[in-house]
Amino acid sequence: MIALGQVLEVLIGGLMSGVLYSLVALGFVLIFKASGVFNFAQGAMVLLAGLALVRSLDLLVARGFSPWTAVILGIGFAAAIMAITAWLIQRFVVGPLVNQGALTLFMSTIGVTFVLEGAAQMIFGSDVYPLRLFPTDVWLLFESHFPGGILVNKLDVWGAVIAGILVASLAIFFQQTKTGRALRAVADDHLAAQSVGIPISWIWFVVWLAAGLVALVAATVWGTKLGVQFSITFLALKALPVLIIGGLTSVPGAIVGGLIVGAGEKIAEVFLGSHIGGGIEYWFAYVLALAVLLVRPQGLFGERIIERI
Amino acid sequence: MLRNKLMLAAAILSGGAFASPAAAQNEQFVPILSYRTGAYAVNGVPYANGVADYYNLINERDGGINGVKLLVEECETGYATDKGVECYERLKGKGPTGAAFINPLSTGITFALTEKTATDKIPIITMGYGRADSKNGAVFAYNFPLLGTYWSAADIAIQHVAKEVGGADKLKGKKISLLYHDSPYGKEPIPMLQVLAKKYGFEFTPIPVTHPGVEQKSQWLSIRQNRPDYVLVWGWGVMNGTAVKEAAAVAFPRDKMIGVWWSGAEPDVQPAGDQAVGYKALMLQHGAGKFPVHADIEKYVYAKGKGASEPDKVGEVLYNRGMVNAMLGVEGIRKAQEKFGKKPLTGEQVRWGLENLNLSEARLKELGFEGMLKPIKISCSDHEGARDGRVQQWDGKGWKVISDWYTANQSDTEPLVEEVSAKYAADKKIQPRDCSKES
Amino acid sequence: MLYREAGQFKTTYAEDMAIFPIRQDRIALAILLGIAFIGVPLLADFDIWPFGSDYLLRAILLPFLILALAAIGVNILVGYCGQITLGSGAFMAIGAYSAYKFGTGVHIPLAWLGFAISIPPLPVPTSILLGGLMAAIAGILFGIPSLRIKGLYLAVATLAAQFFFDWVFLRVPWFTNYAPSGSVNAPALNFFGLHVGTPIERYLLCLIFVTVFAVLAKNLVRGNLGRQWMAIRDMDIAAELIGIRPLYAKLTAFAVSSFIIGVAGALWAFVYLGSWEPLAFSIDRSLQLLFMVIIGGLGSIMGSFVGAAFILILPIMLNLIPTQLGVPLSTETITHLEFIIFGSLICYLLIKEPHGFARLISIGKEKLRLWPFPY
Amino acid sequence: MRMPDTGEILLQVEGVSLAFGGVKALRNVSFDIRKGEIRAIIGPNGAGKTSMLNVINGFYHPNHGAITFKGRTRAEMQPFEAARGGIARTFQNVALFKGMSALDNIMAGRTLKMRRGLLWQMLRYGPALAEEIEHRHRVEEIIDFLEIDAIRKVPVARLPYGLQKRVELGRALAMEPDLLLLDEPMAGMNLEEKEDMSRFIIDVNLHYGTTIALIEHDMAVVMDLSHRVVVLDHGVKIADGTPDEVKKNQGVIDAYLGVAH
Repeated sequence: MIALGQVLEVLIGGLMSGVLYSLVALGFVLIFKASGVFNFAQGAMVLLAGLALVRSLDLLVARGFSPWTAVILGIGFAAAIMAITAWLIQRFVVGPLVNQGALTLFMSTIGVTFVLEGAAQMIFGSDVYPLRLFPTDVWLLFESHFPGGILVNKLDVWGAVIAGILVASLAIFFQQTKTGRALRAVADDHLAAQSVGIPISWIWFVVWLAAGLVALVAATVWGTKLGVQFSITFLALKALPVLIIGGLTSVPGAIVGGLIVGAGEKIAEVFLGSHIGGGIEYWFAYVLALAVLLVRPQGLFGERIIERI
Repeated sequence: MLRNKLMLAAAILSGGAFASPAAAQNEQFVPILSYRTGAYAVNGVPYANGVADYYNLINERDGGINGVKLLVEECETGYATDKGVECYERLKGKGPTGAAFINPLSTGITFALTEKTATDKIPIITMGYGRADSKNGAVFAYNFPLLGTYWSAADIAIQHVAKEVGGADKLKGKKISLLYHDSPYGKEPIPMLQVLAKKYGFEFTPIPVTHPGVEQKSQWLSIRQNRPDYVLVWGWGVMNGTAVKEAAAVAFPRDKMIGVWWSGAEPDVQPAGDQAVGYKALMLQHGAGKFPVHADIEKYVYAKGKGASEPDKVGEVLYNRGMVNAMLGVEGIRKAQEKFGKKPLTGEQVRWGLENLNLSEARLKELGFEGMLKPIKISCSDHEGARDGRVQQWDGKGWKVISDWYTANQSDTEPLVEEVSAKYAADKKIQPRDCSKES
Repeated sequence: MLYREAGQFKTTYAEDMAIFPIRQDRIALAILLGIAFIGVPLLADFDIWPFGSDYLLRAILLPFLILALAAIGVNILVGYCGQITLGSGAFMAIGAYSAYKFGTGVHIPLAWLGFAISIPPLPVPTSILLGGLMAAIAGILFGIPSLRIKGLYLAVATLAAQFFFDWVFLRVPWFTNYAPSGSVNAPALNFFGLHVGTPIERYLLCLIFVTVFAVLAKNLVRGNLGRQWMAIRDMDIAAELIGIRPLYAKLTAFAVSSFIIGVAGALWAFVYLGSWEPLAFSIDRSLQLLFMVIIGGLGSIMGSFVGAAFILILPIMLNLIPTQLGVPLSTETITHLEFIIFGSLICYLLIKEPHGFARLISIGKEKLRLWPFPY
Repeated sequence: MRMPDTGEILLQVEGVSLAFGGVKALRNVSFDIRKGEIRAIIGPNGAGKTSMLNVINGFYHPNHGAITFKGRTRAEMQPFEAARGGIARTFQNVALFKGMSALDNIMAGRTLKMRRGLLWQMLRYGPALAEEIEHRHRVEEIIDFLEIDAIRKVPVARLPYGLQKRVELGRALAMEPDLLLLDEPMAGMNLEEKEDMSRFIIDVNLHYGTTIALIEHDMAVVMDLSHRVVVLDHGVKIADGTPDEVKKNQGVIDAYLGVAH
């Protein structure tokens, strides 16, 4: 007998974790939209941003800074690290590969993944570093209606709020700023954009920086959830089906895709997984993505595929 | 160009692997398989530090084992089976007599190496992990799951639960879930728990967590609905900390969680902060804390700047376990030297030493491990040697021992060991040794 | 001066169509095969350097051969047919577990039909080939979406196969013969009455498999089917307009590729590991194989070997060089450095030569052919 | 100018209309192609010429109308089915297989003629090898005919544009088609290359008896090569006849001069 309360609870929990996947997926979308690069390194960027943040925080707090100053300085430091990373990637990897095929670019980002993972841990350490930026306790809703109430994790709610703010600010950035509009122009046509004088290397730097900052935001939430550590890089694999379902080029798609994946896999795991052995959520999202692709090869919100490979 | 590169490669490779060391021939080679990187580094690092520091201590304080220095080399496996196999192959032939023994520090690698080590005649020490059926030394001559197998661990855990609920008869009708790492490691205790569930009449539910274990929301939402009386945690690396946090998130009482001894170290609970208070875990005999041997480590290793760890982490649970692991290996070599002479020994000779290892209370005191370990005696039919454990609880700052000693009930574990090891022997066409004739 | 084709006239098309039309290449290959088949076993038999211990055989040559075989399979799909896959690890797993099932006896109880399908344990060679066949069937099934899904979308879709089969072999106890730990042991390696046990026997066994499959694969890719695959890869629309059926071309590529990968998986499990768990065929393996073909050279059988050697040996070298140079580093630093160097090398190679080592070698050969007059 | 052929009708286009969304690419176009003739399709940019070829070889499916080829009226079909029926094609922008050599590109054109299955090809022995050699002979003939012997082993991506066009023609010829569709075979060529290409086209028509439909912008070439010409403008057929007739047609002159309709 499945109780309604449990269904609601799993559904809400699933939607919430879906939003957290979206936080990672957003970084992918940004880069793919502007440069056609499928950035496998997004998970590693979350790790790097998280490590930079948490290690500088620890150091600052140990030096006697007040928590708030420390947080602000720490975020500033991590953002600077992400800016340097973005510049290095643009200068030494993506820039020289500008006219290569999508597969080559994709492979190069796997190379970048290795470099980032190695460098981040070498510089900042490979332990688990707890990060406590957001509350992690829970609300129990509607306890009068359902036995035990419906459990909602405050961290998840924070994650959802942050994702909302992030999407809104990205939308403003794309629509309202000069750089944002230039970005869209580059995305539409590299050559044309170059010919009207948009400096493509600058634009790509901005995109990678934006993706790096999105990674930093994701790191604050995921770092609070798991502690900042190597395993955070596995998030990239959780974000891929989200992307595919939402469409590689759509910011709202990343959110909707996240919601679908989160809710779908949690419900499948809790109500179906217990009958067939459990652990199905790891492939469920991918099979869901495959099913979506068979109906809509460009994902739910993606632009029609222009064949590049 | 490429050819040159390949030549260089061949030269370096062969040099690295085969050049017989110009160094003194009076050295015993001991490999360390470790993982200081990857998803499980959190737990792998303190363990490897403990192992390395103890070997270092033997060399620095005693000048080796009876004058035979330990030649140590570490190889990173990243907890990956194929890397582990490669490390083993690379290190097994080093030193004048080859590797004395191997500690794979991964149940998966243990499974992959079990046959190879028997062929190569190198003992494989799996202290507190590995395959539980290898306790039967008659079939698994080269496997040494010292101090406790997962079946012993399962038995001890259930004994403790029985005590908490007020007696074994009260287990009837209780719900006990096992949250396990979905790998050979996590699956090992399941058959034993099924046996116990039948025996005591509790309801047993295994709940798998997929590698590496960062995603456990669904599992804990299910637990919240099913409301088991106890959750046993068979996790490793990030999975442990995540389990504690998720338990807190669904308000499952932490003091109803009992981790195996690999789920009860500082890195497993510290990241969760206050949420981890009350969490319990089995102890592989020892816990955290400093004992006489640590004073020596500080004096002979850290004072000379040769320590592997950050000094404040000396004495943590996994560090201590690494030390115990190294100590048992060293004592195995020492025992073998009694029979074969004070010189570097082959794996086959060390195997004899391990099989005849007998550490009394007095000997443990000499070694500085008094209070950490109980006496251990290995024999041909019992490669486990001891099956005692206690339970510790995290109070927010440290682990506190909260129980007396339990000894795993051999009448529960032995039939299963016999059954499974006999099947292995039949599969592999191994003629079990007659243990009554071994000495 | 030694590398010249002058004076080598081909009088028939058959000669022109030989695998290696240039005599010097043929001689080089003959020498290589001679070393591989006769030299290495002889050296190993007499414990001569560098085969004094079996490290080189067991820990380097054996995995090299098997992974090179798998890389050939991946190369057929990715390099020749242009269908990116991130799920090759899963197909290795299918090969391994199917071979295991056939090798230990298949029993499918169909209680609701009132009978059971039982196949007694089959000999190891048959099991390995059947493992490949099962992988080929799964490959065809998972290849069907490729008719609609293209490029990176397909790459991600293949991850569905990866994670799904990871799960199947982890969670369906039937595949592991209900082994409590989920780890299974390969049956004894009996090949036509011979027991393959020692490293050198294992090496020769894999060498035979790899040589045979490499030749078969080379024949395929330079035949009509290979041209169809490449046509689909280079321009699928034009391919269709000259009468190539995308369905047939893509699915044969998936089938052949998966078959070879499956056989490689079975060898990896039976001959190299001996005892394994699904983690041996995880996504990391898929990425590793993809790296091999990209570094080695997409659309080159030889490149698969070069790529496999590079990817396999590089980390070991990075491990050994510092100790050789007397700069002992902690394993932690080494691994992190290994990550960094490995990643940088991949980026560097992609920038310098997107077509991999195979192209570098053929450029080298061309220069050699013209040497000493480069123009 | 060449004399019109009066052979039987090979291909009949009847009332074909094609629209993409709201854009009408072809409107009720009808014409025929007779066996053995060279038929030119001309018209200003955007007249729907390439769309017409795409309809003929099954790449587009017309909204209305029918195509009858070799006496069989067909419903929707896939491009490879058209190829099997004997329709070959070259493209406005060269559509060669860039990663393959010229020889392999042309060999790929023999796909439909090759029968040996996967297992035989894998062994490349006996019948499979014999088949490969037999087709190699045919392909070498084409290579000789097109005078591209020297570049047969060169990857096509490295060839100059004119040679690429020739290889593409070779690939189409390798199919031994009944109907050869050439989409601007001389675009971007210099005079000498154009002359070569014209010669090849006429030779193909004369020696192999292949029926050819071609799109071309160079009027001089069209008038020299073709037996009959069909003129499209904005998707509508505005003239059809011998080159001389078409040249005098007022509608055609207007269309080319851009007189408003």
